[in-house]
Amino acid sequence: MNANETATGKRATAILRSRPFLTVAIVIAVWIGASFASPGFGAYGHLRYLIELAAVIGLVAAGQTFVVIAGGIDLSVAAIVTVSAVGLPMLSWQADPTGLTAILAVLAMTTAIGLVNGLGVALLRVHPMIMTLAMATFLQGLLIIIAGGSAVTAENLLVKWLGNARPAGIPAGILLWLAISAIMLVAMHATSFGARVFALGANPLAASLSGVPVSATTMAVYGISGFTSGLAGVLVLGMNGQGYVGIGDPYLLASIAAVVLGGTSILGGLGTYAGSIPGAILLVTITALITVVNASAGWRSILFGSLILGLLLLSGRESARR
Amino acid sequence: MTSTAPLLAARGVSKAFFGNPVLREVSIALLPGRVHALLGENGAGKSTLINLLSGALPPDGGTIEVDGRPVSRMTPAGARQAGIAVVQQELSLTASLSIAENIGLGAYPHRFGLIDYGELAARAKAACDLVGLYEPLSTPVGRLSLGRRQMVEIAKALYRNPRVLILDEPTSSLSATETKILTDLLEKLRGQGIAILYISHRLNEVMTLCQHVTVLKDGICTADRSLEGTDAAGLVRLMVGRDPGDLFPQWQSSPSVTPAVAVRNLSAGLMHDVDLDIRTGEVLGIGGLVGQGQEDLLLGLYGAIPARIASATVNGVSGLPGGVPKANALGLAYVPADRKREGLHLIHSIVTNLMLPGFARLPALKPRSRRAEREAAGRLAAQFGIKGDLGRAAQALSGGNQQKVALAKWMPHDPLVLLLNDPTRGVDVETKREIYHMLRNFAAAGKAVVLLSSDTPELVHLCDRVAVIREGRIVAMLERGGLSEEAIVSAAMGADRQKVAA
Amino acid sequence: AANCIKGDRKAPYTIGWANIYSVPTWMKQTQGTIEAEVETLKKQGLVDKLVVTDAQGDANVQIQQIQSMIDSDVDAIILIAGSSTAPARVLADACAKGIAIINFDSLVDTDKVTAKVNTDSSQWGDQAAKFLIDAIGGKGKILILNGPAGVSVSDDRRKGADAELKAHPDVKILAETNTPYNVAPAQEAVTSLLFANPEIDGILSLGGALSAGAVLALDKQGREQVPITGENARQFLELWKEKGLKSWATMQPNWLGAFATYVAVQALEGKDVPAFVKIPLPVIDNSNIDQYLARAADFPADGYIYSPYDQALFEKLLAGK
Amino acid sequence: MTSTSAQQAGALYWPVQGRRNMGVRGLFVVVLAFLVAYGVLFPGLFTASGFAKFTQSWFPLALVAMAQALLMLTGGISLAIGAMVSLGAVIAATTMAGPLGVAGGTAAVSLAGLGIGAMTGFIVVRLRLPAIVVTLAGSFIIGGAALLILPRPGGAIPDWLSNLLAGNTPAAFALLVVIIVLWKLYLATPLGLSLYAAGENPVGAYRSGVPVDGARIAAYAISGLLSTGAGLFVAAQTGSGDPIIGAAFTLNSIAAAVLGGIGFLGGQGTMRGALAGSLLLSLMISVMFFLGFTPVAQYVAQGLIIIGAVAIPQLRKGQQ
Ligand SMILES: Nc1ncnc2c1ncn2[C@@H]1O[C@H](COP(=O)(O)OP(=O)(O)OP(=O)(O)O)[C@@H](O)[C@H]1O
Ligand SMILES: Nc1ncnc2c1ncn2[C@@H]1O[C@H](COP(=O)(O)OP(=O)(O)OP(=O)(O)O)[C@@H](O)[C@H]1O
Ligand SMILES: [Mg+2]
Ligand SMILES: [Mg+2]
Repeated sequence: MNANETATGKRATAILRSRPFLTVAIVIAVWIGASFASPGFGAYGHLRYLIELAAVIGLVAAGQTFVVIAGGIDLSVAAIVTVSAVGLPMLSWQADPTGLTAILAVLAMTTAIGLVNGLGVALLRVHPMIMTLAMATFLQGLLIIIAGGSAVTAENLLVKWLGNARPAGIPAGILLWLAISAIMLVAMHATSFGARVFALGANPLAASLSGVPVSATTMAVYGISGFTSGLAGVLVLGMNGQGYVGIGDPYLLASIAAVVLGGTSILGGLGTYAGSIPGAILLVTITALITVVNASAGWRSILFGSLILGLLLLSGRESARR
Repeated sequence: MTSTAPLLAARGVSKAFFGNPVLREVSIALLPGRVHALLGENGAGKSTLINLLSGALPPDGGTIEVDGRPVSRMTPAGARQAGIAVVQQELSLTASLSIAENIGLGAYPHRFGLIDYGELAARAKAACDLVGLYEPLSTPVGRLSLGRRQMVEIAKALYRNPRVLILDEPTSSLSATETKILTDLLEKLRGQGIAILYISHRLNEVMTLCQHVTVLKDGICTADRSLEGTDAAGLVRLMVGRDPGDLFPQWQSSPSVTPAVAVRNLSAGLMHDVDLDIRTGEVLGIGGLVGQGQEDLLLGLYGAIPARIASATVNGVSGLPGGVPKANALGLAYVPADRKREGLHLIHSIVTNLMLPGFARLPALKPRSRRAEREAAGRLAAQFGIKGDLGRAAQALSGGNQQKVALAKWMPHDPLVLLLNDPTRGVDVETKREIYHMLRNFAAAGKAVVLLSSDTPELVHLCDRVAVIREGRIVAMLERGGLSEEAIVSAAMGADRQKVAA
Repeated sequence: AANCIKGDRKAPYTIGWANIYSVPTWMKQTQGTIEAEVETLKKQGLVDKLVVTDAQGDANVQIQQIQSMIDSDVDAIILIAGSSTAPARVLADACAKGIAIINFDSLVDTDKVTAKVNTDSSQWGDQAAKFLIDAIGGKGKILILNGPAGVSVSDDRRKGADAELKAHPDVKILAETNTPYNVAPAQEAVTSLLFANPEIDGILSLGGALSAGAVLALDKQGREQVPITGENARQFLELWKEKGLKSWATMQPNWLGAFATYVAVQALEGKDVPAFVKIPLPVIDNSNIDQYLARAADFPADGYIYSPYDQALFEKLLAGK
Repeated sequence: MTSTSAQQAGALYWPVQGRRNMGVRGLFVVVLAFLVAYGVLFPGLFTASGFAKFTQSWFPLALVAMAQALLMLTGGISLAIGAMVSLGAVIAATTMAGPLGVAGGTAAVSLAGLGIGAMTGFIVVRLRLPAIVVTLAGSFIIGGAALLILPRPGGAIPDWLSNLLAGNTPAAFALLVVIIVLWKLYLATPLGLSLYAAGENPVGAYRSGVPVDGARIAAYAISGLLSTGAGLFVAAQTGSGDPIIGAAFTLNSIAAAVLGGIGFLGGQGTMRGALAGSLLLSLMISVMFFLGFTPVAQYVAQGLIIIGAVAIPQLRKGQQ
């Protein structure tokens, strides 16, 4: 009885001290502070909009979190988002009025791009940074060919629905994010696959000697990253009504920042997507905050950096490794 | 004699990690010209004590004294100036630097502010000669086997011409031959009036080398006395607080004729053209000087490094496994020697470490049950005597306990062939006994064990046969009847080449 | 002869097109006009080759590529600069080699070029401000949307608006933002600004994609559209019509590329070309927007509907009329 | 006595160097092939001015690659390299033509680099915050400062300095040689070699008496100096300042370092590798130009080249 109580107490303090929780607390504190300064900022509609924006970053960060935990990094996510958002309208063929087939086709393509990344990292032993940077470069070349050619307005019902519908008052994008988050968290923390990813990132040599299928796991995480980036591209297309070259650009740094702000170690092996979720929300919140501040571009940039640094000081101690 | 002041001493020092006391009011005094043994089970606090003595950690209470004077804040640099050198249990080497640069690290000779490579080469060479390290000084340490790295670590301590030399399990991955070199050397240094603190789980070494012993149990000093008139059993009694049984189990040889693994003309890494049969029901020892290719033999069989063969069968399937997952599926399991780099995920909890081979083999999307994992890990921990909170990161475990985790994690999978690379490295005597029993029971149950060991008595008392390896070849296959430490050592040295050939 | 021209180069010429970044749609359209012009000039035997580089947005790489063009001895370089200062020195080297240099769109602060061809960014800002202030009746609260900070073009457009804004102290600037010239970031910024500022009377936007983003932001929040300035981005023009906006737009015509190519060849042929060819800002308003939208299908959905051009226009511009 | 000691030094020093070359041999071959290709495609490379221009376009990338490699050797990283380059450029362009003059301007640039670098190092090392986020935040702060100093491209560098550093002189190459020699000297000091130890086995290094924190903070300071120095050179090369000129250097510095075999975990790789990586990135641009690649082909080839430069040596290693 007594022992049970202390165990619960221990778990409670562990949760209270955890990075994801701290990040959530910081987000809420920033929201409260900002709505005192500018009442409109804290309006329900605005916060909902911020979360909708965070959904895109959050989707990209889902794959990125997997990759980073596995000890890699994916620099091709921005290009994949763009390829998805620009490529999808070209696939909207008449036969399927819902548009689902086109979405599935695009997601299959972006997942395949991710798998190629994984192939390069696992089999060619190319450093993830180099492999994914090169992939991003390839995709830029591809974009010169495909972009601007035909109309790229989204005539896809499902895409439009995703970008604009609000079932039960909640934007469909947020619902999509919630669903993907649940799947990702389960895959990460409640399956053997997730455990393999952590093992791979913490010590690839030991993981391999313990029988972890290293190549397959590596390919899978990059495949997931391609998939979630592709999904983010679909969502962002729906929200904007139109895809354009460069639409994915903001999501590279944002996804990495969300992952590390959420407490995942960039060295791999430690972390959780549960941190990247508030990390993404924190990021859009700070961006919105500096947007409404009336100051010169230089000062706004300084303010942005200082906020990140300040929040990091509150939450970001790294424990020693090795 | 006894009135000489201690060169280095700890007076009533205490230390706790995250509120868990590890040392409680421990005192120890190192006298010149004396080899002082520090004994205790895994996790007793030995390494922590020497970290306090060498300034790597500050004590929570108590004082450290050098030449009888308390030092207010000891640091590693200060310790070096005071003539204290440490051979760390977890090696302090940098893989990308050369042997010489590692030996000099933190104490480079310099001229005009630059490292004096001439002086460094000369002094590093002298230190290497003392321990019998003959590799070119420019070799990056990362290319050396664990045993050779251990020698570099020792040379690094000697390079500093210490007055006080602290050795934390220096022989844990050395074979009998290298150990002999080291004990002779320590004997000589003692004669020169150096104070030596010696930690080892190999009690016969302690018996031959040391004059005085301090015993730690759960962070408390339980004995501080002369070794005179004590035998190995007495030492164990001091450590565990009860009468020890025999270290090695009694057993009947019961190998079958059916080989679990049979390879012809295997070449992998340093090994070339090896023919080997591993029979079910036997413990097959692998011996030899360190770094002769023994490890590559195991890794080649395990599918972890590329291997060429003329033919092979593994548990009835022909061909060698093409990769570790396949090897696991065929019932092979491998326990590496370098637990930090190859065996464990130090930043992950002990539970996850213990469960990892399971995660690797179960279907990828199979749901995990944390409770079942905790229970399974708890059972393994109890079986192997792994101490500590299983939810904590493996890096918080003492060296010996880490080794137990690396071995224990395979047990739930009931492997048919265990490939063990120095599995008792750094393991305390009680646990060794348990491991030995387990290995023999394992063999008795009709499975096969390959035991690569640097601990020669282990090979003699535990194995049905011992393959001795030199320069990438099996130079002798000693059967149980002909097993002795001398036979193994001489085969390893190449003394009886003729005899084997005949 | 024109600046930099030594008269020792003979047709057919090799033209180097030093692009800063070829991926955006505006650039792709511009490249299209250049290629069409080159085809025409090839037929006339004046040009035999077009060499294209893409600096991938990096001004330092662009310098290196211009250097390579000099090294391979092209006859003319047409250039959109990645920085208004950085290429100055390498251009001086090119000029000294007698290479015709026509700089358009993003200009370099140097006179060591044959000619610069551009609309007037400052005038752009001025006219936009005039329209907006007029449209909101000389007073009210406005937002200013501008392109990236630290870039001359956006800075010039913004500075151009200053005089008008100062002259109307009743026009209150609620906030200014800098975003890339893209729809999504502008939409995000304006959404937050709308929440923070319940009353907004007008939006001074200095880029077409920015305007589209702003209109979408207003629309998504169900707010009434306000007077807004813009550019000839197809998406914006379509929104204008669809939402019945009170609006005004101008453009940076893509045919600047074709024109620059034309000017380069003219200069090489010994024609005297002015050091600065100022392209009058075409204005789109309610009177002519339908003409633009009628041609919309010929342009990419995320592209720009530029005004028509032909040889006669080029000759007229070059003659300074 | 001295001669035997020198002999011994050589006997240790040169084999050590040789071993370090092994990891980057494949890259060296690729770079050499590109150099040869460049020479064949553009014989003007072997004239004084051709060589000068070629080294000038490589030089700033070489500096930032060194700046990044230095940090990565200690297990750190910086996403603020590009902003530091911009800051160096705007400080140079706003001070040198003014009362401070070239000497004062150079001092200001150096102090800014060392100071900001050391401060970053302090935050990362002493406050134990993850380098990647600290420097990400730093990139916004430093970039903002550059915008405050020079809100739009402008400023000026005295002509003579531009001509000296980036005219038809091999000054850039000479500077690079000096910097490499200084680096070698730094590596030959105990603090320098400690970089590797502090990066790879910080606990062991600390226990060996290495000033681990000091070595890491010093690395950040030097890295800052190299970055703002690259900014100064860019300003001289272009004759003016631009507050966003450095943006692309962040990713390129990392790419060059990783291409050159520098690992993320610290202690892996050599500076010569990073320099070769940066040279490849720079050479690639010119060689593709002279091969007449279209932009699409440039993108595709660029991707293939950087993958190939890493993968081919790896595959050969795997086969052995
Ligand atoms: N950095 C640390 N953080 C937390 N706990 C630690 C740390 N270092 C050691 N411990 C704990 O302190 C205890 C003593 O460890 P120590 O390494 O001193 O044991 P040891 O006697 O050297 O054992 P072994 O024979 O296995 O080397 C162990 O229980 C260990 O888990
Ligand atoms: N002949 C020599 N004898 C002794 N010492 C030398 C000799 N030549 C150079 N040294 C010093 O020894 C140091 C060792 O560093 P080293 O040359 O290994 O740098 P490095 O890391 O290999 O270079 P890089 O990183 O560029 O590959 C050098 O910095 C140098 O100053
Ligand atoms: Mg220990
Ligand atoms: Mg080096």
